[in-house]
Amino acid sequence: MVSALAVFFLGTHKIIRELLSIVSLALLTGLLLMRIVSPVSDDFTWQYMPGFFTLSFSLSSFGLLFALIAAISGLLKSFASWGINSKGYHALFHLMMGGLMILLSAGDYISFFLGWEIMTWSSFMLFNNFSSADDPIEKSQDTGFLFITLSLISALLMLGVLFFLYNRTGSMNIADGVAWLHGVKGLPSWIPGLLLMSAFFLKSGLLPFHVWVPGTYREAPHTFTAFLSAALSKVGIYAFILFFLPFSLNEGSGQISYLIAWIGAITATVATFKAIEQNDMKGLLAYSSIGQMAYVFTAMAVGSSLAMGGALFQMVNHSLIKLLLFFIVAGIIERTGKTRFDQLGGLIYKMPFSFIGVLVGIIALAGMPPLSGFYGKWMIYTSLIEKGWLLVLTGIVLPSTAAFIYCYKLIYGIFLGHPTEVNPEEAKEISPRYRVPSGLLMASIVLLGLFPGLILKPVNVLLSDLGMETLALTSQGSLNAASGSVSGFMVMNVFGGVFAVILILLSLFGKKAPTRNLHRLDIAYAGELPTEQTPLHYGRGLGHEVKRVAIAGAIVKRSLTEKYMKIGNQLGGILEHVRGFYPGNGQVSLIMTMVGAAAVALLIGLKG
Amino acid sequence: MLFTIFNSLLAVLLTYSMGMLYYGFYRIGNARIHRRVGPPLWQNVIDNIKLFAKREAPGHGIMFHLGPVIMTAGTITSMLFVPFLKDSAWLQGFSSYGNLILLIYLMVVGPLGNALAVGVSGVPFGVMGVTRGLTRLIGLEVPFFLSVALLMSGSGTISISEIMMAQDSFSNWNMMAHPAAFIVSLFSFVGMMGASPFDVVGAPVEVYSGPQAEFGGKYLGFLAAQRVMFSMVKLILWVDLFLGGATNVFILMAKSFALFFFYFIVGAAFPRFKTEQAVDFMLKLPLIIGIGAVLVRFWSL
Amino acid sequence: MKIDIKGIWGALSSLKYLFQPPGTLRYPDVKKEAADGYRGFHDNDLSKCIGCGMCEDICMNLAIDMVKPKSEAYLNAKNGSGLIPRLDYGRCCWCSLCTDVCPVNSLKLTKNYVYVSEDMNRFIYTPGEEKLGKREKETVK
Amino acid sequence: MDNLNKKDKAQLKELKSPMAVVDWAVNWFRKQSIFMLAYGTGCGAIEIPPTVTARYDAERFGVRGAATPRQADVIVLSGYLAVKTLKRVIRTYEQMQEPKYVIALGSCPINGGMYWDSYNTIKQLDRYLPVDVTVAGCMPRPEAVLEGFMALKDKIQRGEAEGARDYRDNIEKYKNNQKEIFGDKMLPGYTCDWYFSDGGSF
Repeated sequence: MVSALAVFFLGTHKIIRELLSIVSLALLTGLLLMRIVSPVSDDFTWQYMPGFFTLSFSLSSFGLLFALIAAISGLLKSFASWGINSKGYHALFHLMMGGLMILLSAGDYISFFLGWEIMTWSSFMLFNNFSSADDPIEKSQDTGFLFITLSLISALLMLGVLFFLYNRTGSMNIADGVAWLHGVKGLPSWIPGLLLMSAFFLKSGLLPFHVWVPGTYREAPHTFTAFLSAALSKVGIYAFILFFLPFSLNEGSGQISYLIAWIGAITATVATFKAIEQNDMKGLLAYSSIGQMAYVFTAMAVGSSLAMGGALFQMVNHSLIKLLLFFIVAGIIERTGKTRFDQLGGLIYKMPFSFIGVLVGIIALAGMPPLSGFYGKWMIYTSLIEKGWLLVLTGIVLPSTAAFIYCYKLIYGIFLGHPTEVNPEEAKEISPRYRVPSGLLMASIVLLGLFPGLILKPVNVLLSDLGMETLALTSQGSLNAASGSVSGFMVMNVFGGVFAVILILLSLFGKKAPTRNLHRLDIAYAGELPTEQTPLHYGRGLGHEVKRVAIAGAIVKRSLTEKYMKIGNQLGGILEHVRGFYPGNGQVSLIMTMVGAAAVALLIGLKG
Repeated sequence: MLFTIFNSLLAVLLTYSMGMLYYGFYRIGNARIHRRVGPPLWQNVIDNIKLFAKREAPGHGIMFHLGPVIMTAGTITSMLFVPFLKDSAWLQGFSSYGNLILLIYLMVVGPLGNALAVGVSGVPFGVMGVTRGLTRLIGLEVPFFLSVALLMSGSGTISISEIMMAQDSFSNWNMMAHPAAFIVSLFSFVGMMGASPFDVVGAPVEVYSGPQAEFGGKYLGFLAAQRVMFSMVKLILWVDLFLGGATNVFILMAKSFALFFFYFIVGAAFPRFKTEQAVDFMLKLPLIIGIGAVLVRFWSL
Repeated sequence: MKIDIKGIWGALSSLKYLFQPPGTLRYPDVKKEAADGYRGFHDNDLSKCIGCGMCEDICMNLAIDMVKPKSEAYLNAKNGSGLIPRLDYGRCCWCSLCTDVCPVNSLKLTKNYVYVSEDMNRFIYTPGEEKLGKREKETVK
Repeated sequence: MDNLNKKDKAQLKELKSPMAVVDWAVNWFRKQSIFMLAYGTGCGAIEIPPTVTARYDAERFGVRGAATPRQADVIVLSGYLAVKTLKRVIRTYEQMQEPKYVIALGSCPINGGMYWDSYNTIKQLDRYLPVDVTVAGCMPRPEAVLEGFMALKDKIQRGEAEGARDYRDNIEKYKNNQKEIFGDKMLPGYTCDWYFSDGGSF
């Protein structure tokens, strides 16, 4: 039934496109909503529907979670991008949705691969054809090329491994392949496992395959970036859970799990320092996405119930936060036309709603209590301590502490400091179509902060489906672990209470010592008199100090993207020599090389 | 509930008076090392009351107003999640609802809230101070987290009370049981207390007083008051975690003063690191000791 | 990694001052005599002053005016002009030219150098006639 | 260290109403804690270090340095003030929070000092800023500076150190005087506009 839904999305969309030929977003949203609501009311059961070929579709509880995230993100995104997109955009978007649904409900290799490819290609065309980058500096061609090349590599790796698995098990069913993967010990299972894992890491943007993420996020249409970050980046996690989760639970796979945990930690570190370096709102959020997803992988590598709960919590949180932040950023870009921190600033009193939105977003993103972001991190940390992986813990504490800097940079660069290129007199609050979904998202972030236990019920269902122990749930307001508990409800109340008391106290002083409302330029500036032209906004430079720290400097200076491009170009050059008759340029040659490599992989797969 | 609220007020008063006393000592001690006489012991209280008695305060809108409030609220909230005493119903605050990881993160809420006010005031020097503070935090948190993680995994619990309870005799104090963790945490401790050589954030000469550049009058009064309370919270946390906790207020004061004296000695004797030097230092020596301790732990198991 | 033992130990050696008496001069209680030849406020021995006005002439800051004293009793017999110098401490820079040039050595610089006033107009004074104490309230009525 | 010395106790006994006691106490706290912004304009800056360091240790009297004008109570102007300097001094003074005090050191702020015929220094500081205490000397020695602080403390305790109020009430006069000096290079409006309105508060 759910796979039918997925197909129905396609159908719906095609009907709209072919018959109505205008995009009626209201109808679309309504349809989406209905389709979202109905599976929720379903029980968490497995459903099969044999299709043509031997396609089998089934939606596990995990698949449902991811489908829900995607659908809700899509719904909010459609609302936010009301009336700004063309027909083709919607067509592609829904094609991608359909691909995603096929992927999430796939029961066999072919449908899995099909969904994967539909999703990848439609999202590629989406961001490439409807790019938001009008800045000539942005290297749009390179970004697209990088994205598609890496996607191709990932797809071919996957194809090879899937063929290999088919060859081994004689069944197209994913479950059989997974069972085989976990059944075989030693090298034969490691190599396909690692190859497959690389494919998934690539989709989620883990090191060293993260290079496509920042450019893509930066150049995708603003609201589509929100969707990319909130929903599409989760596909890698879904696939990882599908193929490898029992693997990391397996006692014998300690080293591999440990390796994955470290990959997560290192990715987070690199991405965080890169994010601090960004001068572009969407670029910063893109790197931050990479970092946040990396925590999820680290948590999944730990593999305990608490860690899985933390991973899922973190993932849901990340979707909420990134939707919120990208929506607001999209709204700001729409209002001001500026994307960089050195162009913005001082908008707080003109855009109070967006300010509060970003504030909620960054508090949750930095993982600070009392909002929801903390509790995901808390579960991950606690599970790491319980597991005894203290060095990994240190490895992820480093980026999550450094994350404070980019969080502060995000809010400072846009709202605080002084206005630079945007005239504050003309600035207006972001439009209501961004405000409504942002408000909903803010409310849910605060609600999850107040009642972190709310997430435990669905998480427990998922955990029992995976055959893991469920997490103890004492009250909606608190989280429990073997080694301690935390009450979000209490934290929020205590903080709020203290805050109120001190605010009242301060206001009492206000009678005796009134606050003088000063002009924006009337600041302690060493006796000097700043003028409107004085560069007082610190938007670009904020975080530059981090670069002088040895480890951060080493990370920031190196660019994997450039290295990849260099390798690609050199490879292309060589190929051009070898195949002089080939008319294409280096980049096309690289693709050809990849195709060749894939064919070899395929052959090996078939033969083996 | 009333008892808890009364206890909270008591905690605030206790930390405030302890803090003022300790920092009074700090100023006199510092003066002696400078070969000066120094101010009277209660000079900090006088300064604080005077700041509240100022007739006006600078303002840059509502967010500027809220910054010190968030800062103070963050301090007091984290104070309420630290148990002051063991084997006692007094001065426990809300510590049964939280744990060490929560506390570490709660301690950052206040400064970040204040950073918003600094940002909105529009003083670039203040923002520079904030960036330095956040950068320094990278260096401080990593060894600190490593040391408390050693403690937490060693005690099998993340609750501060339980870690404190487990240290029933002197040989069981965590500074004896986990000496490496203690040494590593001391580096972070000195940094978190804002002493030299890690005091570049508020360096008056270099960044025009750092984050507090634009605060005056009652705002500065609140910030000064919360600063001493925050220091006391950290001291008490270290007493709880490493020095075996305290069964009554006098033992608490004795132990925390011992720690404070260490902080005073380091802060008074050493010159200042630059930001990146501070982070590099913290990511070298303390981190290496910490990693060594982890490795020893798991090889010996 | 090199650990700078000397740097650590050397810095800690400053702690010895914690146990030594401070080197502070506790000013209002303990006062220190100024060195010989210190140039403090002026004093004019009116029994010697001849009112020649050379101090007024030589002063490059125009800090000295020759004025009539409050009472004739301040004038001695040799004072031909009937005027005595009046100092403006809003001008004086203690260059000591006036005392050097004084032919009868009546104008001198004392070792008293502390004078504080809440009113900026009270820095004009006639040496010999009045004495500058440390606080304006106590001296100028 | 003159915390509640005999003079203070005698004063306290004379007070009748509770409000007077509160005022007296507030003034006492103000005088015991003075955050100083040492504005070293030239030669006089060198007299501040001995005043606050080991030899004379102004911290005994509760005097300590402040980093920014927002935190300072007193601005110590040491010596001659060029027109350019005066602009910064006025800017700094206006940024301080009431109650705020000014101590002027040396001859130059009183009547021009040795720069009496200079084209670009001001001659009488109290035309442009309300000066609370002036210390004679060129430059005054640290003892004299300390006496200046003690005179200021007396004035604060008496409740008469209200230069800030004077400046606020006579802002037109002061601004006109400043305008004579600065001409068309007057401080921009945002620095002092709030003096002419009620300022606004919450």
